Amino acid sequence: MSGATGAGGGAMGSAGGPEETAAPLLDVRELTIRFGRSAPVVDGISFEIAPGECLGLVGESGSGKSVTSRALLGLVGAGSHVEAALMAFASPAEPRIRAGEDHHDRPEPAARPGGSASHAAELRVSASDTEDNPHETESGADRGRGSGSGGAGLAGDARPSTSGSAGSSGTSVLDLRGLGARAWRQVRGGQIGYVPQAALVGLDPLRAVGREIDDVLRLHSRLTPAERRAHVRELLATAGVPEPELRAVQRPFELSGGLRQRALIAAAIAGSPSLLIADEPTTALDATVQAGILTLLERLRDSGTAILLISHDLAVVSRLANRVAVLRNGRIVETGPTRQILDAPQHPYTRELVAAVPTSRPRGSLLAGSATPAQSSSPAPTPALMLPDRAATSGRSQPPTRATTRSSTTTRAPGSDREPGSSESAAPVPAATRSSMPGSGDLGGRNAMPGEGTEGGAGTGTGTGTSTTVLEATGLGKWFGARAAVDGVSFTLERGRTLGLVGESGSGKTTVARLVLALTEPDEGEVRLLGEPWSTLHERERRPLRPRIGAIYQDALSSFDPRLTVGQILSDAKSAGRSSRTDVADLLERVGLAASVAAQRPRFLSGGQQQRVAIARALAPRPDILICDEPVSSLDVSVQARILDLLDALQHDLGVAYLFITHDLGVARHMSDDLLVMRDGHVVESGPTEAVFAAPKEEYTRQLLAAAPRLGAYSPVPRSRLQ
Amino acid sequence: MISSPLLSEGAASRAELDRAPGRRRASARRRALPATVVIALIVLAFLLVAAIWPDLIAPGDPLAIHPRDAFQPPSAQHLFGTDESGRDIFTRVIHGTQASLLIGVTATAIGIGLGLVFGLLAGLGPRWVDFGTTRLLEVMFAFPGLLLALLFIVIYGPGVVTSTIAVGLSTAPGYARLIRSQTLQVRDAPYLEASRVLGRSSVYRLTRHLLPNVAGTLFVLATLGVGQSIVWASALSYLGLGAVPPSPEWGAMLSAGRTYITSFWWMTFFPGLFIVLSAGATTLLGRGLQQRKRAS
Amino acid sequence: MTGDRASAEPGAPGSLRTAPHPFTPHPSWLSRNAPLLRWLALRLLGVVFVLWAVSTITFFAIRLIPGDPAQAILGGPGSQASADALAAARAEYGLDQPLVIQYLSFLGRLGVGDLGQSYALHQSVASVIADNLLSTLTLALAALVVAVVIALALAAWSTRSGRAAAAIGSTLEVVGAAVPHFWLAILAILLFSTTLGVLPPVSVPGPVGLVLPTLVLAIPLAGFLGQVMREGLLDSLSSPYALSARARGESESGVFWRHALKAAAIPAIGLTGWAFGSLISGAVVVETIFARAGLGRSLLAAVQGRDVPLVVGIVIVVALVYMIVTTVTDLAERIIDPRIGRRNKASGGRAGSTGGGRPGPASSGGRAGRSDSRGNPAPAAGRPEVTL
Amino acid sequence: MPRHTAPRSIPTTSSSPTSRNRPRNHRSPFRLAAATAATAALALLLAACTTGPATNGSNGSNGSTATPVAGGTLVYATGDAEPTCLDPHVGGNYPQALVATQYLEELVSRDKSGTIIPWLATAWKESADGLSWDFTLKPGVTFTDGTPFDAAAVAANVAHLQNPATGSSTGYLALGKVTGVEVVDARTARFTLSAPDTTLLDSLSQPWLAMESPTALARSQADNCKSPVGTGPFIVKQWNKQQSITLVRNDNYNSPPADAAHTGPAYLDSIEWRFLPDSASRYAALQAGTVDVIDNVQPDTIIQAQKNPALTYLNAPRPGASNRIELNSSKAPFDDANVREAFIRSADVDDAVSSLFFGTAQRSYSPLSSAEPLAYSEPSDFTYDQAAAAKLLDAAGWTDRTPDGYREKNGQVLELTFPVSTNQSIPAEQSVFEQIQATAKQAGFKIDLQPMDLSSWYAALAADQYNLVDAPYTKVGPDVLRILYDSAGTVPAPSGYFANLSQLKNPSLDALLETAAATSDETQRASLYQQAQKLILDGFYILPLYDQQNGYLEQSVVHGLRAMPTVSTPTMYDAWVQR
Repeated sequence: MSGATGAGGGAMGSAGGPEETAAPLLDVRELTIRFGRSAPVVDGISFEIAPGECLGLVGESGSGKSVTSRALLGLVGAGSHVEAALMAFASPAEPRIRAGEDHHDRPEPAARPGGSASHAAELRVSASDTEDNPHETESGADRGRGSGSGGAGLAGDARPSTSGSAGSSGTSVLDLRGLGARAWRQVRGGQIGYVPQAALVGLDPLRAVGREIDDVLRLHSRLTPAERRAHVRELLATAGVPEPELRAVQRPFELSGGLRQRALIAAAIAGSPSLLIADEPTTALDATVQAGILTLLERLRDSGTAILLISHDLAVVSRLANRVAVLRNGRIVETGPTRQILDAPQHPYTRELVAAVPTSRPRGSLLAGSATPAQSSSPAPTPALMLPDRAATSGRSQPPTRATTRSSTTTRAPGSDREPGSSESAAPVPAATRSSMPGSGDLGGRNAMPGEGTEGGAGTGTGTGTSTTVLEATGLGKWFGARAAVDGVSFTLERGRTLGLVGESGSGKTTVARLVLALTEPDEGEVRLLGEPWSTLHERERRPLRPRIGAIYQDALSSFDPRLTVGQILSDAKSAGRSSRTDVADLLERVGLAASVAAQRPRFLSGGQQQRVAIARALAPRPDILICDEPVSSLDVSVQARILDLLDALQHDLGVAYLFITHDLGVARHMSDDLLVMRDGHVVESGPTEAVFAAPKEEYTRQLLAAAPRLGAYSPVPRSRLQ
Repeated sequence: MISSPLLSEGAASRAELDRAPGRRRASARRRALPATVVIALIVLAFLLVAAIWPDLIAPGDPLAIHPRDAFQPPSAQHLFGTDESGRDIFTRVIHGTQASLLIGVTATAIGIGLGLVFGLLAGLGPRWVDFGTTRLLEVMFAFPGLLLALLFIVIYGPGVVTSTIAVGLSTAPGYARLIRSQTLQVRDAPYLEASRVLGRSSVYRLTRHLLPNVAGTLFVLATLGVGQSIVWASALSYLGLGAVPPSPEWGAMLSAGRTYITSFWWMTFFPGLFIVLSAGATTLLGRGLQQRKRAS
Repeated sequence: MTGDRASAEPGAPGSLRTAPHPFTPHPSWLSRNAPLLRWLALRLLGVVFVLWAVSTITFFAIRLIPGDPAQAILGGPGSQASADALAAARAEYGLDQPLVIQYLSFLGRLGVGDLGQSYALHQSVASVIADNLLSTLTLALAALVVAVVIALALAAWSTRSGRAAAAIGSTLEVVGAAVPHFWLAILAILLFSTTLGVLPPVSVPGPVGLVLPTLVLAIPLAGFLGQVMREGLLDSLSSPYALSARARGESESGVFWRHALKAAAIPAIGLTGWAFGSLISGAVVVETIFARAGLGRSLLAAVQGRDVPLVVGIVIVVALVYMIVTTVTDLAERIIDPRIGRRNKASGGRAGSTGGGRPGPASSGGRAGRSDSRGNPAPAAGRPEVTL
Repeated sequence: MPRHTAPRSIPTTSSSPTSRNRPRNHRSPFRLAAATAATAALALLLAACTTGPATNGSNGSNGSTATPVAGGTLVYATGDAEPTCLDPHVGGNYPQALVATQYLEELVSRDKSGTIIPWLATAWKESADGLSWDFTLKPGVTFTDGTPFDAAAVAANVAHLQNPATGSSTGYLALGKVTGVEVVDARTARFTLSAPDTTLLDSLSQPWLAMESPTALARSQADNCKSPVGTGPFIVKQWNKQQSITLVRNDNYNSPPADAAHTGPAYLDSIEWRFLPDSASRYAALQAGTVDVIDNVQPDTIIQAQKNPALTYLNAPRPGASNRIELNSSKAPFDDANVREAFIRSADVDDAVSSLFFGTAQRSYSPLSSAEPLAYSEPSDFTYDQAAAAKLLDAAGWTDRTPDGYREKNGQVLELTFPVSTNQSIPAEQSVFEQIQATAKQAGFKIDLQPMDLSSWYAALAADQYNLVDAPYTKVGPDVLRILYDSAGTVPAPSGYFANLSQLKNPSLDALLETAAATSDETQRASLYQQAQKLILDGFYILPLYDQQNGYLEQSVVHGLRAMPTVSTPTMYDAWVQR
């Protein structure tokens, strides 16, 4: 099929006419998307994609990435208004697979006069939706309830208006603004493939995977069922799915996440479209899996399929995209070749994003820039002043090689609140914590002598500092049935230090956490807390000790009692509900949240804020140890950066020891003094973080490191773009 | 058992659906009540008044007979007409509200009470208790619909009390199963674990977190249940196994008026209408609450 | 959803159930369906157990009835049976035996399908049931089918035709669910028989006699089914996989028939057991009003006449049928959605009991993408066992 | 036209005008489909059909002038309880009589005027001392199982009735004075009596004393209850419990009563005898043409039916006792005559009857049915007078009042248990009771109406758990008084039923009735019965309401249906249907 795409490419080349620069496959001008009467979610963005090119659309939640991708499929959803000066798609007149239904949409001018004439053909989407409230968050658009019928209802009468008669020249340019329902159905899957964001739920749980792929062929080809069956197997194979014939008959729940994603890609390319829209194709996948998927997409790109890659993860984008467009609050703030964007980001926001990527940012460096207090809802007393000293004075030994990177990245820019509509504090928390509030004072005080606190903070890098062991696990083992979730895991954790625990899902990280928290009894080995027996105790005896060890989770929200307000949660945590309002205020302040948040319910906070509340709760009983189970995995990169900074600062002030569990090597490297690499319940490798990263001993560790996406793995920009 | 399927948390994902768009929508939803719920509330308010102070709406004795103006069609002075003994049907229906609602509520209370006992036992008790209780429920479920009720009635004889208990009894297994699954879900909820990590005693977790959260759903179940209980109880009265004429219980009125259906439709129509009203209103309200609960 | 999360938690025991190791070699049909078969076997055992329990309960329950059973046996119109007549009856029915013996012989007779003699009908209970079972089952089945059709049509229409339709649809369903059978029956007779005169008000042989009873039984049921199906449909239509289907160029009706329908069917199927229960209860009323022979009517008569053996017999038989129904529907569910068997028990009771106590597939499918309020895939879905 | 109920249809009649009166072809799907659309057209048709066969509401048998059509099935829907036994010897209640009339026959019958006429017995002769009667039997009559009908058969039947094991109640009481039957010869049966009984012929004319095949009687009672065998025009073919009884024509029938309209076999091929306890369904079924004849007709529907040309009402009040409420005088509070009178005075029956029966029922002031020539009325005893009632109760010492206005006497509430058999009284009647309950409440009576099914009702009576009861008792002739009010009537019959529910034990009354029964002089007999009735009425033992309502609504396609002048049960022998 690569041959086929090649032909398509050729056709397009010829379509381009004489001039050298290939005609863009997709040309979007001033695309604006609004829901209801609210402010536009996407605000006049323009971009174009050349055949065989990969454009990376980077942005955080709510930046309007997904909505944009939907607009290109006519699936924006209910009550939406999509306007554009131009939405031209150079579609091959003849689909590379013969279309099932009569495909020749007779070229007519868009039925609505203004349609193609006026430069803003507004597509009203008839809502089959029961509610069409405006929603700006990505997830809001995500719901896209009835969006299909929205598509069906698109300017119902409008027939596809194509300039140039079909067939006569190699390509005809489709005006995506004026397409009728049937025409859209031809485009979707047939000419524009879509790899949905929700990799794990993007397949109908009740149907065999093969059927889903088969649908595409059924819709866009005249193949006989038998041929299709064969083709489906081919496609699965192409998508790198092992044992395709088995997988084809299996249902999604029988497949791993990676396989599901591959199946989805197989479905997306089944119609051998000339453009592939991949919306967060690797989110929520393990590093190695992610790597695999990216390689696959790479192959597709190289075989001539243009890709619109949408991601919040710069690292992912940098791996694949020839060019990057940085999207923020529905506007493209910067666009250009990947290399240029990464090396010399112009726009502050871009810089910030780049900086926020923890990958290969060693311990102690700061990820998040500061925000102008104006935009942060919570009082952020003079952050700018505090930060540099901290960054500078933190006497942590850094490999000189890193120095450059650091300086380049820690350059502060007048960044601002990254989360539209949220009151996520941009205040770098150290400020808050440093500011000598009574709360913080006594916190620091009771924990250890301030001296020790800083000392612990400072000494962690070298590990030479005199530090006491707060947590000690010896030969932990836990079996579920025959399978060993954890086997022979031993480690020690010292006050004020961070032990990183990395590994892919199923490696037993979480089980270790549960064992350490004494939520499950080990079948083997023992956990000692502050030198005292811990795992061996009875829950009753354990209870008085519990305040010494806290935990924060990936899904902070679900760890809050839905009935309680933030205030209740915190006072609850501090002293079983008997603590005063001021305590709560202090706690909130300490994690950089406004006291006003106390009155709210967690579910109405942003993810970052939720995590902050979780941290505040964990700190309330003033623990010596904090178990952090993937605390930032589901957060946007900039938010993640600030949370990490917060944790860093808190540790520095309070000398809390972290057991930091993550699947993200970058985060692990950034956060931890020592590293523990787990696989299938066993510790594969352990040692000082930098050492492990510098010279991994084990093969598996090497694989992990290799798989980990990092900035700077640029893809060459294709010729056509270069001049 | 005869609880309604809506008592289930089926398709709970609507919760996510409503939650997905995030705080903005959720809060919006918090403010605006759906029209249906508003209507339901109005109807219920009316019924409540009718149940507590019937004389406010319909002064007069529901049992007072005026043979001379029997079988009057609905008119100005007899809104719903009169029955075979010249009793004003409107008055009877209004005064019957108390009996009917009481039966419905009591039955639901009995059902939920029993359900609570078994459900919590199964949800919180040790494995073997759970096993035992679940088996017991399986058995109870094998008496589908009114069967349990009828069996109960054949043992203790017909009457208002027995029929009420019977309905309650036959709804109990449904509630029990739901409460059990609710309890199990809440018990495994991360926030309970979090509370444990904070070193809270199991009693504390039970009383401060688990029970209140289970109670939340319970309320919804109750509202949804009352409607069905009313319908079933009235069905029993209609079959002559519950309240007996001349008591103005709706089901009983219906069965009395049934005789005259071909000549005097209003005798059956209005009591039935009120059954539908009350059942429908409670259901609508319950659904509304469900949505709101999920929205949050 | 906590259930799901728990089960997706790599360490949690749930995960072993939730996701098999993807590297299973090509398995035979048998081995692939081994869990299903095991479940079926267990289930059948359960049926036997429940049946035993039901008959035991009823047996001892009727011993609670005040008064001398022998008296009841001879209780024709106002019997004043002589002492020796009573003694004879006791001997005949073994009532003079100790309770245990009676119980055992009761079970024994049950084993061979002997349910005793009806007091009122002077006829063996078995034969009474035999005469009536079929007509009731026919009625119930017809009603079920009609209800499903109505519910589906309504849900389909109202989920796809805008807000007004949705509002109308759901209100209709709620009202339908709230209408008592007997009232509906009366109105139906009034309309179709008395006013229009097109349908017989009492059952007559042949399909015509079935129309009104079926309708009356079906409408309230349709109300319930509709409400549940709507949930399923909405979830499915708004699910990510529906989106990706559309993105593949699937038409709306394609999405509806290929994806949504199945998803909506699951909770509905789960309801069937419950539905059967409500249908039997409805049959008590409907058969009485339409003077249609059937279990329901016999049951009512038996209850009114305190005809204990008949009541017990019918109860046991209905219980048996009920369990057959639920077993079949459960099986159907598990075949349509194999995850059910594997899903965390916490997330739902047996199908049919309270109707989809367990979230339907659409919900669990839709949930993962949405559960994080910020569009990031939920940890539940986000961190499956990945082995590549 | 094809009938859903007919085993086979009669095509020839499918175009008969009356068949268009009502849509009845429930088979044709087209009919069903088109039905709703065709409603308007139907309405027109109905309007057009006002020129149906002329109907004379009183004595039914419409169009008896037309020539009978043989064949077809008649669907009869009864609202009476389904008998537990089809043999009226066992127990013996009206539901049994209703259906038994179709397949069993008696020795004698009565004509409209009330004179005894021959049936299975062609002649009879009372001995001088009145202690023996000789009956000459109709020759050549055989039971439908082939057993010949002869004196031996008669003897067997009497023996069966008097055998306690049979559990006969009505028949047993009627034969109270019969000591046995001698077989004089095959065609002569001699009844021997313990005392002269002028009412023997009346008694023998009742269905409960019908003649059944001895061979059949020899079977187990269960079998005999399922399919009793008689000499009647129809044969019990099948009994689907709780559904219907199928009766088929007895093709070699040759023993119609003297007043029958024709001889030889019946016209109808078969009768479907359906049990439709619900009066509304019953009437709806008649309207819809699902059934041809219904009994236990609701007053309001009678009124309606009279407006409907397609329906005819056949009014046939039952003989014997009037419909009355008995006051159980055997226990408090009704052991006190004042309380009885107080109750009767406080009960406003007239309004109830007029409002509920729409003038279809006449208020009765007599223990006997107006069908009985010797009925004596005493209206003055039953004037509605709350004041008087209050006075009487005060006199009786029921002076205290409960909060809700009921009277009390040393802690005892003035409470009356009133078991109501839902099978034996139409809803309108139950409403009458409710209204009495309401009016009596004003006087301070607390009446507990207890609707219950027949067997529970019998049980309640047998257990003497009642203060008030309405028990219809149908018997031919004034001798019913003896059964209902003779002290002997307080002793249960083998079935356990005792007829004297007011538990009136008055030697002088017994004597009166005794002599009346033995007196053959009409005038003297009349006065004796009058005294007896006066005594009962003045003692306030009963509250007469109205005649036992009994009537049949029939489709005008039904012809020749008549009620037996004996106990007003319908006979289908002369009936035929024209479709």
